[in-house]
Amino acid sequence: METIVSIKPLLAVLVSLLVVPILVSSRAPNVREAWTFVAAAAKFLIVASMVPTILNGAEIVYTVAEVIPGVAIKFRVDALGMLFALVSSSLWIVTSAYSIGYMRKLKEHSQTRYFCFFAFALSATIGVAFSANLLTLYLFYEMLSLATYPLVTHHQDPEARSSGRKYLLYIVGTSIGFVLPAMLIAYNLAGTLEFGRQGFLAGTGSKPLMALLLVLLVFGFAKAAIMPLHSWLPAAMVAPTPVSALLHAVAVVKVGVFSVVRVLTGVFGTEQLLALNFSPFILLAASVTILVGSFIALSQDNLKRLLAFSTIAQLSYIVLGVGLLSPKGMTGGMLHIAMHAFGKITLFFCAGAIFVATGKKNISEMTGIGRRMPVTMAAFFIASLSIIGLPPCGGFISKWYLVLGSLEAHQMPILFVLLFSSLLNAAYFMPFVYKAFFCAPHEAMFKNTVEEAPMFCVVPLVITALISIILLFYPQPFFRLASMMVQAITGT
Amino acid sequence: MKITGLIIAILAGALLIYATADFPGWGDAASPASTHVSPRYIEKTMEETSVPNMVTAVLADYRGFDTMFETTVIFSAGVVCFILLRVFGSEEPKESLYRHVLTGVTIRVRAGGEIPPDSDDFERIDVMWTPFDLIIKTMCRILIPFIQLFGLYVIAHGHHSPGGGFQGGVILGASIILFAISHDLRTALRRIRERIDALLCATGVFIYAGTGALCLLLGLNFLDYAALASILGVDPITARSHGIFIVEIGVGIAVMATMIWIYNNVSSRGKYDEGL
Amino acid sequence: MGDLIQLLVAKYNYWIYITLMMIGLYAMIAKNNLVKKIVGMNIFQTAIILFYVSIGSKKGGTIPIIEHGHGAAGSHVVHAADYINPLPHVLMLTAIVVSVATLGVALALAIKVYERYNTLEEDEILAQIREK
Amino acid sequence: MSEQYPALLVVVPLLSALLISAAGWLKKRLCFPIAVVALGVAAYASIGLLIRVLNEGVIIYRLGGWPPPWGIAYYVDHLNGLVLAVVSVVAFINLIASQKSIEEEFPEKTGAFYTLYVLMVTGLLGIVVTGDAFNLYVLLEIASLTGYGLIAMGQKDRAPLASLNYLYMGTIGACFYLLGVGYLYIVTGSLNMVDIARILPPLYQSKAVLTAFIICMVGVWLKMALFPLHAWLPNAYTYAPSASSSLIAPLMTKVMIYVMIRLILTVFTPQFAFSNLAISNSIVWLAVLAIVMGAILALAQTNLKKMLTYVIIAEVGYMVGGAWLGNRAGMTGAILHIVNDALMTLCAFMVVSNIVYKVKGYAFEDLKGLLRKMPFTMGAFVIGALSIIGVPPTCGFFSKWYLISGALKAGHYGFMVALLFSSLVNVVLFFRVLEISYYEPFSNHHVGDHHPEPMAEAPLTMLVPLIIVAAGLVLVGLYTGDIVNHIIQFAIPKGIV
Repeated sequence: METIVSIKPLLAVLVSLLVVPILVSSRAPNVREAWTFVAAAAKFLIVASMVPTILNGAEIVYTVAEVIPGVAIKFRVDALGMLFALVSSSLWIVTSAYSIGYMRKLKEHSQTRYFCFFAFALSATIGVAFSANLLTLYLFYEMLSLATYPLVTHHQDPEARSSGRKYLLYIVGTSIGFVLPAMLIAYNLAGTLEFGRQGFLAGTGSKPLMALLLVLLVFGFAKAAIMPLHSWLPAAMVAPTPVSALLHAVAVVKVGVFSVVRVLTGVFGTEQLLALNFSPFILLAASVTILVGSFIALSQDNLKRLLAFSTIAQLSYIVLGVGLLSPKGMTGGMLHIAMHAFGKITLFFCAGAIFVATGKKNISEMTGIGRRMPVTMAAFFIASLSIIGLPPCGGFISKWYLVLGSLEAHQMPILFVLLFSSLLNAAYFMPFVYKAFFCAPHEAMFKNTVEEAPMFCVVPLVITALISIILLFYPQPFFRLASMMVQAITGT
Repeated sequence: MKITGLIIAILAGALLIYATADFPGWGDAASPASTHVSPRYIEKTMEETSVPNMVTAVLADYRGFDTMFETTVIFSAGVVCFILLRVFGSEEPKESLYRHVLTGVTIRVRAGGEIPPDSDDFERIDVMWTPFDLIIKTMCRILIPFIQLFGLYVIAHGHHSPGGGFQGGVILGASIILFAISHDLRTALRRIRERIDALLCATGVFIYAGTGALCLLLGLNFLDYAALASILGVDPITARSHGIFIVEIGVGIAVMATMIWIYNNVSSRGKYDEGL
Repeated sequence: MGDLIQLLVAKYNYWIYITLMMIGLYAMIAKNNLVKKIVGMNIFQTAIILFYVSIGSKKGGTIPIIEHGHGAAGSHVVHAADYINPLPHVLMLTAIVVSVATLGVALALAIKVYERYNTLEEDEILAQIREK
Repeated sequence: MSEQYPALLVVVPLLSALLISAAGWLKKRLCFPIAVVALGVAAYASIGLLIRVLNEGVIIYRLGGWPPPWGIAYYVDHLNGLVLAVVSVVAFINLIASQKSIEEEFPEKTGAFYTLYVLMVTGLLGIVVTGDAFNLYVLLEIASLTGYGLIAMGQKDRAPLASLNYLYMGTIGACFYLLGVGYLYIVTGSLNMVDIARILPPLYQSKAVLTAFIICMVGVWLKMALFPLHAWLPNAYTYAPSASSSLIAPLMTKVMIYVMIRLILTVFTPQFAFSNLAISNSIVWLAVLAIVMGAILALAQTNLKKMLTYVIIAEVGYMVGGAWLGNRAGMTGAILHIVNDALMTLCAFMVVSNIVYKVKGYAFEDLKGLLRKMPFTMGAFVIGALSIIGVPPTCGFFSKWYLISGALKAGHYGFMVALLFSSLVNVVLFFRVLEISYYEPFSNHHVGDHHPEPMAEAPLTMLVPLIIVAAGLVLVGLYTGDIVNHIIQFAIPKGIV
């Protein structure tokens, strides 16, 4: 395992920050959006340029400053981080395209602020992905919470205000109330916060203390939306759809899950978790979230809220997979970060596109929309397949590995949970899709004239839909990265 | 409030009394206070500074730095009183009262009206009942020069007898304040204008601090009067004595001017009218 | 009893200053009138000054000025025991000046308060503030 | 010249204060430049001093050339080297930032105001640099007297009374300190801190020393407004003019904290304070009380400035508690927090003075729509708020980090909980302010323009220093490691682990 010192991770983080002043100063929208694209592309290229190194089994390290003895603000790019960074940075490009179409069509106010904080949020996301220790991760985690607040409350109306309160209360409250003390206790136990192969807390404290830390850290990263700390996510759906799409389907929630994964693998270490036999607890929390989330999703009429609850459920797949502590299960969980990201962002894009084109938010008002927006709804169908975990979509792979993992770990209940939740997913997606296309003419609510959303909206969602199909047949490099990470952790 | 005050006061008192148990008795020549640091002052002052009055020597030389800031405290108090109270451009009243000194007749002058210029027969008064007391004024006129002379003596003779800048300065200031009380503030202000007075305050402290800075420029530490020897053309010991004298003068000026300044502002609430 | 008398006699200077200090402190906290508080403040400071000066005293010591010391510098030896300790006096010169300065500032502030509220009774002032 | 820095540090501001007051009568235009030069030189000297201390260790400067304990001596070590740098830099930045507001508020008394300003800085620097217990008292009085004046210049109807109450409390505090010094003098016969520390050990059991310690502490606590001795602070700081409050609020309490730490570390050694007396635990609980009460009272406020003053009271609790935890981490946190809190408070109060300068008010309803109207000011406010809340990478996080780990090491979980609690309360406090300025449309009854231009920022002379300070908050945060490893670590005696 060679480590290469390079400034690339820092650049990857900073590139979108550096563009912020330009965005602020640029008067013309076109210039502004051009620069957004430049930043997104640059970010993606920098991240991508590191992929080969990582695939060769190396690690890229960069230390910014040692702030506390033994703890530095430090970046380390490993397989898992690379996987996450790749997903989010690539999706930023499509999302910026989509935002342009969306925001312009709806003539949203103060778009400059919007794009600035979007760039800001992306920096934080990449920072989380590349952070080498708990402090750095915490730093960027908080940065993300703050950067996303103006995006969530973009409309600045009373509804946004109350949801914003809820958002900040859950996210910042837990991070200060749970994560910070846990971090300090951990530091005083271990004297370091560096994510280790076996977890830096391995064999430092008594079991009760470990249990406390586990609870604090797993629930503390409330962005993972593990129940009962999930209700900020539906509330955050007041945001403009692109925000929901990238942040609440990909960046923010995935940052939460990613942090939890880091905690499980890097802080506690799988051996220790197995030794202490904490796995059931994690699995329980995850399973409950999956099932309850899916059930609530069934009852939703507002499309975005439905997607939100589906997200809550899907996120716990990742926790579940890692919580299985079996190689295949972890592979599946990590893969699901990518698979779910592409699927879910497509769904959100579709919801947004429908809203842009028709102004409709509720499923009950969308009967027969497939005739008006065939492309969008086709994409929606593909993406929902991916979420349910059926071929021909990437979601199938990750779910397949999860199933294998549960078998490997001899956790039959989990197997049941997985299959049953897949049924639930189908149950809340398929009727809508069916009604959209094959409804009786008299109950169709739209004329048959095809009238799609603007190009900027449609192209991105088509792309992401296609990608989530491609991922089934060519899951590289994500699969490779995930399995590398698992190897690194389990040493097998 | 009264109860709490009582409790607090008693607690503090009890604590302090409790501590006195370990104190040396009164006037105990063997107490640490009289044996650790002070003996050097007593025994060495003469040969180190050639000032017989140890208090003056310690005040202005050994601990001269304290004293400089002590003067600064007075100065800042003056500035604070000024900045708090002084009201500029207080509008002239509709009509002003004048008293004809010889007859004691009070006359009203409407705004714009003029009393005969450059005549000492009239004096401005603010209220009808302002008393006119010839005896007091005359006595003070006679006394004040002697008071001031004494003040100068106290400053100058601080080396050899109780006294020094503060005491002398206060006496000088008191003489002017006496003048202001016996006559009225306007008359006193005609003797020492506000601006002059304020400048004197600064000058006094400046003399002190400047002397110290001069020593610093001459290559020794701040306030190390020995450095002045090269300028004054005397041996370092005598230079110290002279240095002490210079700063005492500074202190005197500062204290005098500040006393007057504070009195002016406080007595007339910053309006600079008749005053008390 | 006897030794208590002894103690009192030996250290009555401290008792006096402490009593004064308590009076001053009480006045500062309990009095309602702002100027009375200022008076209490001065009593307090004076008490401390007395305390310091009493530290300096020495039985059989005279004022710390070497008589006809001028001219023949150090011609005759000076014994520390013969002179009282000059240091507390120096310190208290400073303390006196400080208390005078504080007094001046306090009076100026009191005048400002009086100009605004036409009273120096604290409770009346607070009442006026409250009803605003 | 550099060996004269300790003297210059204090003397240059003093002399120039005199020049300023003269200039106030002769040529008003000169006042500000002189002040800037004076504080600039002071800042330069203090930083030079800090660097020299880092290279050569403790610097001793004999004033008047007399050897201590007979003469007064300045001792500059890592502890006060650091604090000196902070004090002088903060004062310098704030001076530049507040020129406009000063000249707007006191057109004809600018000279006197600058004089007091510079004198106060002189006093604060003197307090920090001196090694003589009594000299400290004199400079304390200078700082206090000028402070009373600076505060009383504020709002006509409230400031004088607030300042007068401050004066009562401050005088009691200073007198207690003076008494304590007297008690020390009577048993040791010396006024020099190091000398006292040398003589004290055999006297640790003496009642007089104990009493001296207690009354010194009480006096200092009065001055730093440690709950429940805080009553004077909120009004005094709230009704003071912008320029004064943004000078006094960051510095006065911090300097008093420094004095407390200096008394503990140098005069009455830690061994006496922490081991011989079994009071440190209860004092930490007092600090906990201060933090909690400060936070709760802050919640009850309806105007920004007063809210901040209660935040200061809570912060004082942080530092007192950290210092009294009696272990290295806690003491590090306390000293680090002196630096950070000075900067944080400066940032917050400079924001307030910008707001006051533009919208003539600091009540919550005056803040409506400011996030759009004064984006840079409010941006700086956000950073300051983050730092006070304790979000990385702003410096506030790291001092809090040390404080909490100190609490953990000392096993004092109450203090840890209090710190987390106040962080959460701070989130609420500042988030409330930002919500108002973010959601509500701009409307102002003071200025009266209901259709304002989209952006009306404060003038650059106020804005640039503010932004520099805000950036400083982050930079100091990033360099915490260096500050601790190269400075604070040496400021704490080996005895404390």
